[in-house]
Amino acid sequence: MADKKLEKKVKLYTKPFSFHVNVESFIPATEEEKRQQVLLRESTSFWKDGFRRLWKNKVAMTCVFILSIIILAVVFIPMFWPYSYDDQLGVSQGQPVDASYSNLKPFEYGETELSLIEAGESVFPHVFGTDSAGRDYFIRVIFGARVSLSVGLFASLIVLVIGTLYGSVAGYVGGKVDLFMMRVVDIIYSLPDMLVIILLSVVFNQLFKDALAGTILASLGANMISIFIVFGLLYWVGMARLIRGQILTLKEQDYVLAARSIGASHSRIISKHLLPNSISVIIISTALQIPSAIFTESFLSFIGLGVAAPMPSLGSLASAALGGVFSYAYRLVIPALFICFIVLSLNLLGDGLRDAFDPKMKA
Amino acid sequence: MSLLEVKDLRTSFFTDSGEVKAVDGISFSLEKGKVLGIVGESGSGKSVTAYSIMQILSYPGRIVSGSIKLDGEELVGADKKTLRSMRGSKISIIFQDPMTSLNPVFTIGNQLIEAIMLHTPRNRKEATERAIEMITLVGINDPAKRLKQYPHELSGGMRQRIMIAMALACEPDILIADEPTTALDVTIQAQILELMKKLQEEMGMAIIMVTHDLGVIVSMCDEVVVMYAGKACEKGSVDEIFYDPKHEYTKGLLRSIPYGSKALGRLIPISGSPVDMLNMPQGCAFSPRCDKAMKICLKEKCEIVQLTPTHSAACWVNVKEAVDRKEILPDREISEEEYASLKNGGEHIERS
Amino acid sequence: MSEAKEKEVLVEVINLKQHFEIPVGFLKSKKLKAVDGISFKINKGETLGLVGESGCGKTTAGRTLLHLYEPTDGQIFFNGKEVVTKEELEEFRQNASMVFQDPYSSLNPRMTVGDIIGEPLDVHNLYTTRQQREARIHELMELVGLSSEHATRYAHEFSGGQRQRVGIARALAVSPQLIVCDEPVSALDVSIQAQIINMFEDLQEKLGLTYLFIAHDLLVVRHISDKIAVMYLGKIVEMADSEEIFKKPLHPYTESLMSAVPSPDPETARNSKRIVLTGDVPSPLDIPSGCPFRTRCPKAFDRCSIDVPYLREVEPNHFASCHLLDK
Amino acid sequence: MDSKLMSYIIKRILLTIVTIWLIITITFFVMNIIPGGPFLSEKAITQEVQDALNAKYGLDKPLIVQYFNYLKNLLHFDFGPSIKLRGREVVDIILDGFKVSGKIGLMAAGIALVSGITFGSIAAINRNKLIDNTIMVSTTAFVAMPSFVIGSFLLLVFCVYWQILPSVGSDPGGLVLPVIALALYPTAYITRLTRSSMLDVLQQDYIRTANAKGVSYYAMIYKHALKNALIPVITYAGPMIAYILTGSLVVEKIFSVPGLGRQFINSITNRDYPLIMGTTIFLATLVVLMNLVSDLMYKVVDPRIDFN
Repeated sequence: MADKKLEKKVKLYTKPFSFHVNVESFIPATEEEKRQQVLLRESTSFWKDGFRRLWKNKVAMTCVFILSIIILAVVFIPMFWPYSYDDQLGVSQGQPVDASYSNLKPFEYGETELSLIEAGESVFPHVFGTDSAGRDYFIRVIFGARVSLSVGLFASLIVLVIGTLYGSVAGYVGGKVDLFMMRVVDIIYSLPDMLVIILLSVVFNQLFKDALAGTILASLGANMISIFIVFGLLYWVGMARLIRGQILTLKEQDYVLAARSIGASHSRIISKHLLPNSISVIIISTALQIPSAIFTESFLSFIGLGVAAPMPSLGSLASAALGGVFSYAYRLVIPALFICFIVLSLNLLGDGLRDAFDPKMKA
Repeated sequence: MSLLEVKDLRTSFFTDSGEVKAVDGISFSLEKGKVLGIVGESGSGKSVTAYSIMQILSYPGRIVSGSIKLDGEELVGADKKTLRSMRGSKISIIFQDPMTSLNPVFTIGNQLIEAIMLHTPRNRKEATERAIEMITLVGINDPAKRLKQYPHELSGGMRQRIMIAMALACEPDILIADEPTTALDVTIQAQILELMKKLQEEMGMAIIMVTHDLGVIVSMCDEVVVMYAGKACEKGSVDEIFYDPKHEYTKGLLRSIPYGSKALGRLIPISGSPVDMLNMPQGCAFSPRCDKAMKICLKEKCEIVQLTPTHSAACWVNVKEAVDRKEILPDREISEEEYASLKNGGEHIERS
Repeated sequence: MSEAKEKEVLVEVINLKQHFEIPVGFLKSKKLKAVDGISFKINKGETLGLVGESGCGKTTAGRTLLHLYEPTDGQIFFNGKEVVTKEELEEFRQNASMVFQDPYSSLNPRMTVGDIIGEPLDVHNLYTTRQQREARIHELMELVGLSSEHATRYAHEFSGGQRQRVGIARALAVSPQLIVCDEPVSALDVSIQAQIINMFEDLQEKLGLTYLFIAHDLLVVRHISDKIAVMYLGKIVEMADSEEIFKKPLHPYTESLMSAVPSPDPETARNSKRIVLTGDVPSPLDIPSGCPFRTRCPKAFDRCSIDVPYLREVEPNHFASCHLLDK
Repeated sequence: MDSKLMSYIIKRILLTIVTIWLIITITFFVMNIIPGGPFLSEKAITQEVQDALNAKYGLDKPLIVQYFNYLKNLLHFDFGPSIKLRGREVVDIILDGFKVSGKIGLMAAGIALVSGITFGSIAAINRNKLIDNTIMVSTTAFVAMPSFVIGSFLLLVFCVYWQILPSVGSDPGGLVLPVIALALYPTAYITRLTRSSMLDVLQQDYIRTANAKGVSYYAMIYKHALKNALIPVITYAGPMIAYILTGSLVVEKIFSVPGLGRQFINSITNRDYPLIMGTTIFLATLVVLMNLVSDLMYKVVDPRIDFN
């Protein structure tokens, strides 16, 4: 190339600088000086980065705050609240029923309580009043939220475990096994879940009624058990599909091939490469699974297939309130608002987690 | 008057982590029927320059200042209608990835005819005829059948031909080709380059060729703009740039192309890593990687110096050489010895 | 030339085939002949460049060579031995490694650079104490021109070129004899590309490495290879010493491939005449009968659609498969 | 190409048939697990009467025979007689209920699709502006509300406080609230779906191509972007039908609409097993068929299909 060079004397065509030049500035710069020009940015890890983004997300942090308050409330308030969710105030052994305790408006008192107050004793107020059976409504709502939250949590855990296992096996093994496993998923996926849940609840309700009598599970009710079973049977397919897809993409990544090329074992590939890279997707979709489980539970409770009375859930409270909606609208509004707040916060938090940890995964 | 005149164009992307000056004051002009190459590494702002001319920048990018004149008409700040009637009829563009640049849910014919009917007063039938004519022109057989096909049914090379047909259907004055062959295999690249050359000769449009491939520049262009970190560091004819580069970056780039076999000696790479656009050096953006970097390079950006009527570069080395030749006077008289003692180290490795 | 004969052969591949079953439609599948009977040798300390366009099977060939796929047919000899048992494979993995094309997807984003480079050490238990592991990682990082202070950083904090250095350090960790480089510089900018190519050459000299260098960029391959094999649709169509093949390409495909590369030198570009091939590469699912190249070959004649040409030594150490050379 | 499409459709239809068969089978056997049979709850029945009833309904035969009889009858759309509503065929009860539910569901689905796509596109085009934020906030809220909450609130506001609409859904004006209650959630969901897919599409290279061709802004949105953006919306159409059907269980309860949903809930509380089975199978088949239709639609709209 050198010999073909166009030999052309180049002169400054126009003088660019009318001012004089400082010769010292033409001293060659040292390596050190050059290096100072490039600064490597501050080191961050994936988690640190994600949490920083989450921390900056005001909506998500507000949701964390609301959820923490609700969780603290449902865990601790029943411990010191003087009424319990199934206490029918005004009903005591061997005495006539004191009907003045039924349908109290917020901060109203029953007759005996009023006389106590007149006697100068302090009586714990009924913050949300009482229901038609004379039970303190506040603690029923708190208990209902407790039931709804735990159903959401446990159902999601079931979904998480089954879905992740099934999806990762299908994705990792691949081939014919994957083909078969995914056909099964396709079929379950196209079953109308709510109908199957209703159908199975009806059946399990009959089946388990006797078997459960006397055990701790009885207080939850056969319906709850069937909800869990149905979740275990049906709801994992979405998660399984997601995880399988994730594993399939990750499997194609060059770093997995690199691990294979150096002879890494299957367990190492799964634990070091596939799991750490899919964990954010798993967490995010589990977080988004909880509200949908709460939805399902409240829906079933609303149509009378949820928790067994007297155990409340937000859905059954709303359902019960529907009858007296013309006179006691707040009894419908309160549990409904609770559901909305919980579901909304969980949804927004899930979105926040997704934005913070997996910006690519937009649904 | 030049066909296209770009003056001091600045385009920035306003991201969450700060303003990225993707194009930072670039000027060039394009004459009728000429081919101008814009060459640079990834992130140098060459594609953004092309999109700025078309004003099809995607969010969050926008033109900050500068002027783009087409046939004397200012395009920066022009209203939407003017821009729309300019796009596709006066200036057309083809993109790097022919796989994603065609709308997957419409047929080739639909997209081609749409382009034709937008800018010419043809009716549907005439537009279809023109579409068939264009498909034939870009060397695809069985054009009537192609009109009914969807983009995914064609190969990459054919899709790029369709893109070219679409871009040239309204006989624009300027064709901007943004890395048109990067996604294609060499043999297909040769076909596309050959086609573009042939069409340029036949239709006489000017071309702006944006690429990172110096080989493509040589085989297509008359003039070249070399970009680094959003700036045009050197501008000149192909021969000037390739045989007499005057910017250290251009020199480095040319030295690092593998040419010939191992036996001819090692390559001479440019050291260091590409510049971080969010974390730009104070002086010349290339100075941290430059072998000949001087104190002033780290502190101050060099202005563009016109070296011949066609050749210009923004490099302090040229100024220093002018001082050496006594064309520019230093601010104080110094003796030969003192001047020599100032120049320590810094001897540059020349390719033998 | 007589010296070359005495050189030790590290890798010998005989009639290697790699076919995949691709499902098409309902319950039907087709054979994709990604690699269809290739044979070559690589001498110790030398570089074989494998070139071809996308879909020609060069990547599959490299991966099969590393036993990442079970070959459909054929034999692979490494140091004169075939890898059969699990123990032999384990030993082979310590003697052969790989460098990938994409510096982004080839590094696990959840691992630090140190752990990425240290992974082969972990897998093969190549250290006894943590300090030994650490020291080896630092040594490897310095070897590829990275500052060992950066071992605790994550891959996304580095530029493409630096990431590729990490990938190379990982490949070097087991002290291999053979490295399969799958397009290791094609994702990099020209100026960085030169750094990495130089490093490959330095490492080869220093450590006596043998490379199978897969690439589509002929300029790069020419610069780095001792020998070059050109692939088209799963077959090697021509193979010879690097300079020989560039000076005197025998196969029409090689010839057109070389002329298709635009020269970065204006003078050469002006004086050369390009041979432009018509059409696209046929789908590897539908390989033409006879010579696979005949559909695009400017010199094809009757026989090409009937007989399959075989790779043979047309001139000393220069192999090609074309009916035109039979005269 | 076309043979590929055909083979895909055949595969998909086969899968649908298998699913429907599975639903029937599950329903049948699950209902038969329940101890004691359908007449147990009625105390007044003597053993003889019970036997006679069992013989009448074919319940004395082995289960597997009953199963095949049931399958055979289903082929003639014969779901058997209702046990609680004496003298009525299950299929008639279902069809009567479906006339009402279908009308509400269809209206709700139509409203959801039209308004969802419109709002979603408006939000995407005005990304991060006030109108986008308003739409996003309200849809986020609606997505977090179960159908019974929405229904109850509508009831409270329009029937209890303002008293401008009837609370009972049997008369024509009474359909307004149930339809709105049903449509709100899918509307919100489709709005979000359309917005995000529209935003995604607007980033694509082919939109840049359209822009560079000089296509006008509205043509770019409504021709080039919308068709691509609607692909995920179509895939939601199947689940949406399922949502509307199950949602109607609740909404019909709240507004006392004499539809299939209320019928279904009543059949559960009455333990009218043939009716439960019939309704489940009917609704499930409907959902599965809608899924099939939306899947096939999807393949027709998107020509890039990979049929594997």
